[in-house]
Amino acid sequence: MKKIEAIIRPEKLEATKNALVAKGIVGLNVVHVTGRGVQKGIVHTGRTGERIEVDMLPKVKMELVVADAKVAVAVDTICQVSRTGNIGDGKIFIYPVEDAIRVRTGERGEAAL
Amino acid sequence: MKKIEAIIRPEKLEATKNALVAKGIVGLNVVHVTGRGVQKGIVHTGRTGERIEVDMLPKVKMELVVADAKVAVAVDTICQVSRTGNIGDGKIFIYPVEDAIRVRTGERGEAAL
Amino acid sequence: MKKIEAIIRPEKLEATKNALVAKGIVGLNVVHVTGRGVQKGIVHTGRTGERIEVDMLPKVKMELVVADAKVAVAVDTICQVSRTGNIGDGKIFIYPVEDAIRVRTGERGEAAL
Amino acid sequence: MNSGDTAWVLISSALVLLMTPALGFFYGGMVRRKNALSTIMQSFIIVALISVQWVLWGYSLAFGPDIGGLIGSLGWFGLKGVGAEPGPYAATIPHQAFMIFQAMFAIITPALITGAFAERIKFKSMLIFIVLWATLVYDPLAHWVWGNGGWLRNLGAMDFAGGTVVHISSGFAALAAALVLGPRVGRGKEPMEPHDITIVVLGAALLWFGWFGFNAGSALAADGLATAAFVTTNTAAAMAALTWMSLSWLLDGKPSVLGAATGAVVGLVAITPAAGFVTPMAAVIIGFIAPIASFLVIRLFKKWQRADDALDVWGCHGIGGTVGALATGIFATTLVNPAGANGLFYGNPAQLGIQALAVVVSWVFAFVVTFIILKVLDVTIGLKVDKEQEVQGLDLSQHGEPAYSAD
Amino acid sequence: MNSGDTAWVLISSALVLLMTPALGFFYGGMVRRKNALSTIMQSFIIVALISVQWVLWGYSLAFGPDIGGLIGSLGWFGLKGVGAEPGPYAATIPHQAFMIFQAMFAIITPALITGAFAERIKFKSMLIFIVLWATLVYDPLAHWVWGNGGWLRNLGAMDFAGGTVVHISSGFAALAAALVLGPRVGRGKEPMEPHDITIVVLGAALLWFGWFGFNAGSALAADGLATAAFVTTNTAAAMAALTWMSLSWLLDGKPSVLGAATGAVVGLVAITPAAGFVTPMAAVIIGFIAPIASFLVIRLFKKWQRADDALDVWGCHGIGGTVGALATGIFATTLVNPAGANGLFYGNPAQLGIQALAVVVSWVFAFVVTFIILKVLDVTIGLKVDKEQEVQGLDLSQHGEPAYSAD
Amino acid sequence: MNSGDTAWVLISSALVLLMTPALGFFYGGMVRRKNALSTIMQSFIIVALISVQWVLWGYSLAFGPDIGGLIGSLGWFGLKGVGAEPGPYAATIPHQAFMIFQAMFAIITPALITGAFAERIKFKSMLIFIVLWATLVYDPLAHWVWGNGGWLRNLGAMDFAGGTVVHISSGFAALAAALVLGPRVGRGKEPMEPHDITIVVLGAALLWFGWFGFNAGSALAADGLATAAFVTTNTAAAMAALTWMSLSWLLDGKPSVLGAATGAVVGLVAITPAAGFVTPMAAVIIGFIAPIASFLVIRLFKKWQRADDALDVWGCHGIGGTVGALATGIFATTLVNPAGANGLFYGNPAQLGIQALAVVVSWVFAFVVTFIILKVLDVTIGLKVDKEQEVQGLDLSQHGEPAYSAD
Ligand SMILES: Nc1ncnc2c1ncn2[C@@H]1O[C@H](COP(=O)(O)OP(=O)(O)O)[C@@H](O)[C@H]1O
Ligand SMILES: Nc1ncnc2c1ncn2[C@@H]1O[C@H](COP(=O)(O)OP(=O)(O)O)[C@@H](O)[C@H]1O
Ligand SMILES: Nc1ncnc2c1ncn2[C@@H]1O[C@H](COP(=O)(O)OP(=O)(O)O)[C@@H](O)[C@H]1O
Repeated sequence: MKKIEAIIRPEKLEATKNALVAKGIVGLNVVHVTGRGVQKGIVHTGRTGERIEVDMLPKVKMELVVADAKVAVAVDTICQVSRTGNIGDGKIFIYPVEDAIRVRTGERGEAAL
Repeated sequence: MKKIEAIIRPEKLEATKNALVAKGIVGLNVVHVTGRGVQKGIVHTGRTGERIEVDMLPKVKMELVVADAKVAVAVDTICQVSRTGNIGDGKIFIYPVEDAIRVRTGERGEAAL
Repeated sequence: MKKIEAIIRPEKLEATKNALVAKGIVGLNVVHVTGRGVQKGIVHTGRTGERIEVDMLPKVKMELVVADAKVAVAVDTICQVSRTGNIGDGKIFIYPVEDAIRVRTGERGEAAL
Repeated sequence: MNSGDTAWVLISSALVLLMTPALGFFYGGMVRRKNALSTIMQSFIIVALISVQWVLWGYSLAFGPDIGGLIGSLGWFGLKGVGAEPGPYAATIPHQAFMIFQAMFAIITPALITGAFAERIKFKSMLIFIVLWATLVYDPLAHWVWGNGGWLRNLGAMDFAGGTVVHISSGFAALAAALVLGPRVGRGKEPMEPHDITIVVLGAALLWFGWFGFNAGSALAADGLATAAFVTTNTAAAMAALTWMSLSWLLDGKPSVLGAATGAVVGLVAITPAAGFVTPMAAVIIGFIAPIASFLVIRLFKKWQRADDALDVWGCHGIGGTVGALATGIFATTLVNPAGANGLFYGNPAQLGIQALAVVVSWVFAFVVTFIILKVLDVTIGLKVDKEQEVQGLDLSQHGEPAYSAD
Repeated sequence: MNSGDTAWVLISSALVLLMTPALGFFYGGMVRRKNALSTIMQSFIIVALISVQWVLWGYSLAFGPDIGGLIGSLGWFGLKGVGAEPGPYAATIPHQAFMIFQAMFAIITPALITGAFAERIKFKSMLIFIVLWATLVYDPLAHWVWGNGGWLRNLGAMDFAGGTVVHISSGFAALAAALVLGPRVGRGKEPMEPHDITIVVLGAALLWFGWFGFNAGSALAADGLATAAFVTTNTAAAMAALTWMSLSWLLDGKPSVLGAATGAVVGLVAITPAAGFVTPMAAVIIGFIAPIASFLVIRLFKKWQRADDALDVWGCHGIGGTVGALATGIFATTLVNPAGANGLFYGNPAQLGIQALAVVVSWVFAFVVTFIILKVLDVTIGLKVDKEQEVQGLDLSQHGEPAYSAD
Repeated sequence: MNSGDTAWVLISSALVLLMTPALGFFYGGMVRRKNALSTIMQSFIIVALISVQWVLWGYSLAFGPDIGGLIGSLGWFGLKGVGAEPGPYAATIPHQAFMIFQAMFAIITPALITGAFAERIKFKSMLIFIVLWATLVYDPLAHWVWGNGGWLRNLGAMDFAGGTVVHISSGFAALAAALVLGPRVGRGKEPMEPHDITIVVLGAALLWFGWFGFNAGSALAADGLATAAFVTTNTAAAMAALTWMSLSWLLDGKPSVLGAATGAVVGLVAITPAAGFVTPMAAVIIGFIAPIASFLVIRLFKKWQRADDALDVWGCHGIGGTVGALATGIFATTLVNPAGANGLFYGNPAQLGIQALAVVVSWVFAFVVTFIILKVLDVTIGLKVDKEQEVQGLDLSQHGEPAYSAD
């Protein structure tokens, strides 16, 4: 089992989620975050015209734990769907998972997903 | 040390937190997330009666880093308290942790928890 | 590659972020969380003077994935800048990362950071 | 007919109309996020519901031709005969102007009760309850106190703008509701904090604004009496906001904003029956006493877990209205209002007795009839949502709409 | 000159002024978070824009000395000759009071259209459109229906407070706008939920409050007629809120809060042309029919993906205004307003014909001229933001300001 | 006694009352989330505080029997002799109506200053400051300009609704406050963005609405003069909103919503002293000049890090009020108000001199006395919360209540 964390553009969330379902990947969580990367921040405007540089941009983080066999397809799907080709498309990180438990039944491991 | 991520029903948060304290597990963080799983989404109603299917449900994610010895009791406690037996009770995931540092003192490892 | 999760005081975020940039560490995400630790909670006041004990305090969690070589400097910088010396300064946790992918280009590994 | 008086009563009616949605925000900010919209909706829909009830039969029952001092006849059903000419209640304005001004009072009174129901009542049951309550409690009580021929009016009970009819009746109905409904899930164990105190203040501010229509409009003319009521209203609200804030500061170390907003409302409640009968200095005193009474009662009452008067309607309106009605019997003076009577401090202790009688009658009548209506509804269609729905929150379970969405 | 009438028209003007920002909140709560501020801004800035347009040339075009029944002359440009003495439209109030009261109508009408643009129009293009629309659609239509010498007025068309001039014109302009602008990105595929229904209710409540000025103020005096309009206004709004809520309940199982708020507005729209001509019981009927018509039209129309009338302006104002204008021809009675005429039910079927003519003229005129203005703007400066800006949201892309910040 | 005039002054009083909580929202939206409630509270509690101060001694000091042109006596302490009959200031309304209308001005003036304190003042010190300031700055200045016998009034200074008394006094007090308190922690280094611009717009809209009472109510009658003031008020606000928005657009590429809202308020400020003396076209000019002046001053002043006038009170009210007071001396005409005087453009340059004198006197008096009061308080009880409390935010540190909760 691996945990996939994908930080993507908020406007791509809907499409990405749907594409994952199409590939049989349902379970996931979404958190709204603000992120900083190569992409330069955004400028807000004050009332007397002053520039307020905001270095953090709104992004969404999708977190999904999947069986090892599904990692590749999940990563590919996310990349494909949420890519715009412009800086700021985001990152995917993959982490090891030691165990998973379904709260409702106590099932463990991949059965819990 | 392990990191435990428990995605549970928001209404169970209070009780779960209290139960953990009773077992001596104090330190943790809580994030509000929206999650998707087997549980089918929720239907919101528009003003002309149209159904708006929302596939993401509000959940809370508890994150706690605990000494290896406490993993079992934490998992058991969370399962017990936040179980309702209905779909949507949530998941617990366990991850390896390489190190922990207490910002205040610089202490490392389990001493930092 | 490691993932660094630093839970710190919200009021230290701005300074910590800037200090990291100065050390060449740019990419990161920020999530608002509420946390519980040794630090005792906060007391809100009701209108008839009753005490409402809130055990969770607002904190921010910074998440950054960095090359192994940069872990030490990131941790040191965060500790230095966000330390006040009072209980509640927060924790840093370090996790293994198996892979990273840049959504825009498909680059993998440290090249994706 | 006087155009100045008509303008004043019409704008006052608009001001009082605004109070009920304002109440929705005052209450809505105090509940948890998951119940914000349903709480606001309770007030909003009551505006609609009672507006219709009132033009159909409510006005006729309350103010129509008297039947034995107890109730108006249905002679004015559907506003029959209620037209553009002055009616029996005000000589210088159209009868319909008086009718619509009174409509706004009939609307806000049941809306006040919803604070006791908050976060757990079935929407459908609430609608039915409100129509029954308006018809069986509000309309008769309004007739007794304000209707031509009403028995309390004939006894000489004074209630300038609704201390008994509006505040005691809703406050004691709230007490009955709290008892019948039982506590919210988790009450006393989980923190149930107001989810947005800024809109509580918004609501309180709009209530204060609208209350000028409520009290000064009750003069039914733009004259010295309206002005006097305007001044006492503002003074009592101000004094009460300061007093409640100071109490929370003294007893807990911090001046509560929610307390200041609540105090203002309690001051407005307490001055309501007295507004057109007392001096500004009496208003200072009433604005000082009422929040102390409410504060202490709520503080004690909170311990009584069984009765979960979620937003303290009984403490604010029941107690505040009682203080105001009695204070009217103490501070009233014909120097302010020659058409009124003197109170205790102006040499007429009997007035205090009459006021006390009206208070006790209102207590008992509102409590008992409300209790019966609610018990009947509870047994037949059920009052409370089931536990799961309550935990999910009423916004989603009753209306299928979250108040706020993430995007 | 009458001080009561003047007070009433001035306060009514203030009430109607408040309606436009209220509309901003009503609309602003219905859009997604990223467009909240820009939507509120559209209404707010229209208050500023048309206030200036009106005192410069708008008032003169609409109400100035008649030219052939079609338009006012520019003789009153810059309020020349519009002073403190009564003018030709109201004998008991200053001419400027009539002018400023009418200004508020000229402001809210184009603001209503913005609901059709929502979430995708360029701010600059919107400003230009609004000035053109006010000058080329609103001012002439107002002249036809309300101006001395206006041809529809001379035909005997009755529009108490703006069913044709305000609601049909904005509703059919909205239809044209929805067609010219095309749908929002993601429409029909992504959930586009209202981001904050509490401020939708706030907006609806303030609209209801302000509408008393709109309708009862249109009597231009504080008298029995103003009172009658006040009562029908409140009654229709109430009935319509209940009706819409019930429809959503019946058809979907849950009573919609957004529906109740929308229903109230539709009821207010429909009673607008009828307010000073019909009885309260007719208002109950109008308040029952209008939301049913709007509800069904919107439900059917939603399927037509090409026209994305984002916040249902056409369904609410175009249809609601039509129902109201026709209902005026059915329920009007000289018992309520001797200066009016009888409708179908009071023995005068011809009035319904005249009303129908005024309705169709307003439909066609508003739709066609709006369509042309928008097409011209689209070809020249462009109407819609580009896709990236739309996805980012108008708050940031047009104004550089997020509505809400995290800290 | 005239019922129309009385209705108008009473409703105007209610409108002005609403302005102070509205100001709380205007300011509250501009601060960071952690200070939202405390900022709103500052305005709300000042309503309560000054309402009581005014009926006790404030009104008597400001308007009571003159002592040497400098101050009113305490002869009207506790409203002694201020009753239902007309008083010396307005012949057609009850004396108490004039008193309560003026109360609302006395309330909002100190509340305006709180924008300079925002996000760092101790609540307790603020309460004490406000009572002292009302007594030592507002009451005397109001007496000089408006009181019978006041020396500036006797010199012929014209201030229709409070350019000097309200806006210059609060604006220059704000400047002193900014200097004495020093900057907020992190100022100039951290982004300090408004946490909710929607409620800034809500506040601005309610201020605009209430300002009709402020300015048109100052006619103290429902007549042509009130109407004229109503029209100039609306026109200047509108023009100023457009102007400020355009400035931000020109200089930064994007039209600021916060700018439009601020511009409207500055326009309202600037027209305040002129409202009942100038033509609508002069209002267009005033509405054009004032926001340019404020905008530029704020832009320059922002660089001066030492003085952190957090919400630009000095730039908006101090400068806007100054522009308005001087413009009155330029554009005033007896054609609009025969009881006034002509200004420079109508052949009376002397009036501009008198206005300039009143302006400078107000600047100096407000600045110096405020500075002294604040320095004394700073040395004795301390003005600023400590750094930790400031970083935590005033909502929690001063009131123990978060504005918004997560649940
Ligand atoms: N090292 C990192 N650790 C965690 N998140 C990161 C890291 N680098 C970037 N991100 C996230 O990815 C987002 C996009 O990154 P950015 O470098 O701007 O674009 P791109 O990935 O297209 O080069 C950032 O806004 C941030 O949320
Ligand atoms: N694969 C997964 N990865 C991460 N979170 C998941 C995953 N599957 C489910 N979840 C989270 O757990 C919640 C409950 O899961 P669900 O499948 O609906 O119920 P149950 O766990 O009772 O079968 C989801 O709403 C989501 O937040
Ligand atoms: N075991 C833990 N797992 C995850 N987060 C923790 C843990 N312990 C503490 N935290 C986070 O760190 C914050 C500070 O911890 P606390 O124990 O109060 O102070 P300190 O680190 O100074 O001893 C907490 O509010 C919480 O957010």
